[in-house]
Amino acid sequence: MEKLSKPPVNKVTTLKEAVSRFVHDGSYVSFGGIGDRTPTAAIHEVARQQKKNLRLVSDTSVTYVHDSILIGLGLVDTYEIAYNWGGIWGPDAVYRRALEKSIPKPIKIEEYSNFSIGMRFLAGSLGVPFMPVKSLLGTDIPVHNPHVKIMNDPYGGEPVALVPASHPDIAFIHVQRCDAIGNTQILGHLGNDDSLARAAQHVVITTEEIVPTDEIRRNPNLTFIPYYCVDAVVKVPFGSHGRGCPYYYSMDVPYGLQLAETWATEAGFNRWAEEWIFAVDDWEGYCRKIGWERLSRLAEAERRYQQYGEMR
Amino acid sequence: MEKLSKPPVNKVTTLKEAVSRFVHDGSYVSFGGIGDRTPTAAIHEVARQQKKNLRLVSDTSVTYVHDSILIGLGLVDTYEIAYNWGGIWGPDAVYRRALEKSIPKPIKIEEYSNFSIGMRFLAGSLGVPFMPVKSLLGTDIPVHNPHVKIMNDPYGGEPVALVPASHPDIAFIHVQRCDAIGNTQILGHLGNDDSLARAAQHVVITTEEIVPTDEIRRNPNLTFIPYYCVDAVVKVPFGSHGRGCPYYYSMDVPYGLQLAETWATEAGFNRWAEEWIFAVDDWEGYCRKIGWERLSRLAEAERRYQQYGEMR
Amino acid sequence: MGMTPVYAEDYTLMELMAATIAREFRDQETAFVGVGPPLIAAMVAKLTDAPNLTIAVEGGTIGCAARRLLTCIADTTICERAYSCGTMWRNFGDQQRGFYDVGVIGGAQIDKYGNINATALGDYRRPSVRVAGSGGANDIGSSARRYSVMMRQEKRRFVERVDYLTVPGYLDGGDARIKAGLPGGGPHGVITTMGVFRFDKDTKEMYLEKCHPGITPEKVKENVGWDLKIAPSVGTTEPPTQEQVEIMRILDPYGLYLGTGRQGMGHPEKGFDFYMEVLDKSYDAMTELFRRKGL
Amino acid sequence: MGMTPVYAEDYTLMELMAATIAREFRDQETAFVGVGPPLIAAMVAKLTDAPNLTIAVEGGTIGCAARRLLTCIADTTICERAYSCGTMWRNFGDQQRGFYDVGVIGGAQIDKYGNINATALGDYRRPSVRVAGSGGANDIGSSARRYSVMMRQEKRRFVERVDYLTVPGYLDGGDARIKAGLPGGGPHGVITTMGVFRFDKDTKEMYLEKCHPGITPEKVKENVGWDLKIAPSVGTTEPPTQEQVEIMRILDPYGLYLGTGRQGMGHPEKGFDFYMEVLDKSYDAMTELFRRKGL
Repeated sequence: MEKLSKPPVNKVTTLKEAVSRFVHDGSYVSFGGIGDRTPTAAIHEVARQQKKNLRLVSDTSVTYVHDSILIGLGLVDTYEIAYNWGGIWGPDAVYRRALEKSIPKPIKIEEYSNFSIGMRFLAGSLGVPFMPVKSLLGTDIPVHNPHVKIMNDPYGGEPVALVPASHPDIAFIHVQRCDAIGNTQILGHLGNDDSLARAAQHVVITTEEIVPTDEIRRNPNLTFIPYYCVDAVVKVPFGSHGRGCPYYYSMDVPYGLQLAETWATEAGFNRWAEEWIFAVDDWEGYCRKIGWERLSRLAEAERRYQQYGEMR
Repeated sequence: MEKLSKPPVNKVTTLKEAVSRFVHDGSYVSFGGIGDRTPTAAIHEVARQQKKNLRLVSDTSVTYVHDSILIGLGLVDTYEIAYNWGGIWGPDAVYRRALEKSIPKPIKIEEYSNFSIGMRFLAGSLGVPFMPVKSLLGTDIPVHNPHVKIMNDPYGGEPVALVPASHPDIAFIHVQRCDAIGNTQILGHLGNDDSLARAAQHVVITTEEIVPTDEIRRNPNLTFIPYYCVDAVVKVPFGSHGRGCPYYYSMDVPYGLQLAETWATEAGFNRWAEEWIFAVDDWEGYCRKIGWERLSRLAEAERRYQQYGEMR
Repeated sequence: MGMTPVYAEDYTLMELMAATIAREFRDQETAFVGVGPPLIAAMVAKLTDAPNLTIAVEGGTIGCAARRLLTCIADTTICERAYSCGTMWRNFGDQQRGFYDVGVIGGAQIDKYGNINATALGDYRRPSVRVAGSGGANDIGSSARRYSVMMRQEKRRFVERVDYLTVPGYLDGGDARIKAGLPGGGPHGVITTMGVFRFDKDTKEMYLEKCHPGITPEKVKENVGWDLKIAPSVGTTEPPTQEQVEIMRILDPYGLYLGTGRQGMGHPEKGFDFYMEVLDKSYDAMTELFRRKGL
Repeated sequence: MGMTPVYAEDYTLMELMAATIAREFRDQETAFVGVGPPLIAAMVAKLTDAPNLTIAVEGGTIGCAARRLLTCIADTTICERAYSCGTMWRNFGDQQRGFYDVGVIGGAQIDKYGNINATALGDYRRPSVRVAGSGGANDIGSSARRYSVMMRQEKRRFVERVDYLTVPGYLDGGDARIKAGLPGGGPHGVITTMGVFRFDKDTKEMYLEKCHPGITPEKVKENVGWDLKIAPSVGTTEPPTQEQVEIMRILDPYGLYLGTGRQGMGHPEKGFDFYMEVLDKSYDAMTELFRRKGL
């Protein structure tokens, strides 16, 4: 049994360093969050460093801020996915082009549902090889995905589907707060991040704030990811911009609506990537380009309506 | 599929009423908590109402406040258990008499480990028939417990143990706070209560405090049991006395040490049960008998050292 | 409550659909709801006939009572005043366990046994149109005690057999669902741009129950790809009430979900200011609405 | 750190055992620790050579740094200043996944391959002595990367083959553990009232590595039920340092774990006042100790 626990040492680094250290050509990568708390800054950095032949796994990927950026740049070979779409922002032209026309290149799809991807991460987090689910039965998902196995439950005899544990080489998770050694607190909906952090071999936390460990200890019930899962901590304010971060800033709805137009053509997507990813040095450059006033208005909007621990 | 969700209505009742409504002769019962937050008041009431032929399931049962009370009174037929002992309070003479000498009557034991009981509740909570575990392999536990099945993982081919979902008819869980419809917040260690509440068919929450729903909404990340799992809410301050309740009161170490002497003989146990269970009307009667001064000193002791949300 | 409902005079087709979906929820139920119009419909239900409806969503939140424009099932808004914020997998697990009474989903194609395609039109490996994939739809379809479907009525969407079966309806009909091991009760209704459909108790085949005002059964049949059965006495869909429409226009004041509001908000110069303004107005209006309803 | 340790002159056997167990932990490791002396030993390690040792326990807490008398692995005390309070199953799951470097457990019987009986002596269905059962011991034994065992040295407890195999050691020796599918590395050491035992790298048979001061290998052999192998150059157990003993006496000032303190605290009249006093004194002394250590 390989040593998996990461030491309780200062892990603060830069996104550039974390991506270059943990993502390699061919890596199996997962970006956490669920709509909100999408680790968009990390995705931009992976794109900027042009990591290739990636295998990605996600429950739900929200277009314009998530996996489609890497798909559009031709960096993805295999995609294990339940849902890739824009929600209120509308359809995902990049994903459609990739799957309908192999633009910019063909990708291999392994289809699941949100719950069964969640169960793959749960199995991974528990160190068991699979989880049984009652989803997927009777559908075409197992027909096209040989990793889903149907068996008869040895207790009651009824059919049950098995899905295999997922162990990404590296997971990026964006959160509201953690300490320098990686004890991570998440506020609001968690998605599958509690499981993903444990299932992955390595974890990079990007965080709105780094707080003292004593601040973590005040609310031990909010620590959903213990430091021993975490390899690196990177302070990235507004690291989910586009999407929101509960209690910190609201979703930027107009941002995605504009991108929906830009990404509608291949040339538009490439132009966008050139301008917003490759022509900026890092996420701070991106934030400057978006404009700090806009970002601070998104933060203000969220704070007006809710703060954690308060009722309005 | 039977309707399982409980309505969002005022569920406040008495322990007498909750026990008589949900526990019957032959019921499959689980008492939650883990050391702390043992639902001792509920156990006393089940004993007081002399519910018979019970089947119990626990991960760890802490003697003097837990399952052994019902075992000693001859109310238990079958016991699914990982650990039954007194910890710092020492060995459990009642349990030894039952298993070594069938006093007061023989009980059927189904042995698990703490983790595998946890996995039975997790499977139950998820509505799947079983969970795979890497515990129990190679030992005598599956030899004597036919419900543990060893299979080869269809993915990697290695042996894995399966444990069956547990669905108690009724679970009692003692907590720090909930609202009148049953939204339940737990502070400190949770044990397996998040899973148990979902695995059981019915749930009675005994609680130190009943708070307004708006107070629950202030900290939605602390609501580990949603109201729809909950059938009844009973306010029972000091409902875990003997053991502690994090942030509310400390363990009463001398209590259990004294009981260790009393329970050492069958006659001693019976005398104790007569005096402390049958001769009092309810948990309030028990508290009066223990003494409110003692209880309030236990609360003071805990508050001196920690309060949730504060660092000292 | 015994009172004759006051129906709206002026409403859009999307509002009619949302109002009809809203009637699929009952008071005191738990609902597992997806993004978009279904979420608006659930909120309409909660603010009218089903004040004790509990809305759970995929992000991990339970008991939504947000007083802002809802932009997603996992946006910052949905946490506001929730009973519980937890994990995605727990909410789906609660559904698989049987805690969710009703779900609402959409799809790209549906067939006569209510099976849904939310993945790909044409050949799966080389689709003519690729869509989002299951997301939580398969899970709702597998495990919700019952669920309803929202669809556009088009012949290429209502087909004898879906190109790719993403979400289990009644599979091949009869007891096929039970034999497959699916715990949930299956589809309860399909609400389209033309009418309302239900399923035969025994064969599980979809039939037309009601037509929307101005639509005939013949018109519906023209937009269905199999020989559709019609209820013996086909009814007319109940129009939205004045109150339902009023509430929808507070929940979605610029038609982001139920109209064409996304165009204004996506404007490169004015979109952001407009969005900020919508958030504020929406908060004030919804706070007032919730207060009025005592929620 | 390069300094010659100052050994205690005056210590009890239990203190020697606890100090020896404390040396099984290394700095920056994660430890999964059970109730009683192992927990004291882990705290001693943390307050001496392993300040960055993380202690996880079954109740669901991770990163214990409590400054009060520890009465249980799931008492109110253990939450104090913890990194995280969560579920029991997650902590065990983290162990099964491989996050815990070291565990410490006890038992009623052990055999030559380090298998432990924590369930029943004699016939399982009609035991002569029934004990607590696995609890988390089986899980630690199955999945901790390595674990150590604390035992009383008695012939009836050190047997050729345990009456009931509760916790997997090396099973039948050799690679039997791996073949059984167990993920953890197996037992690393056994610390008893007489000495320290390790396991042969290939056969996995237990052998005597060190004797406690004053104990001979012959004496140990007399208290083992099989033909015990002895290390070629059997050593003597390192005594506790002055600091270790000092810290133990702060952690367990009245010998609740390491002595006979339970008698005083169980006194029907004076026990409760005594307990309250112990809590207060312990809090003050430990707060000072943690401050001194910068923890």
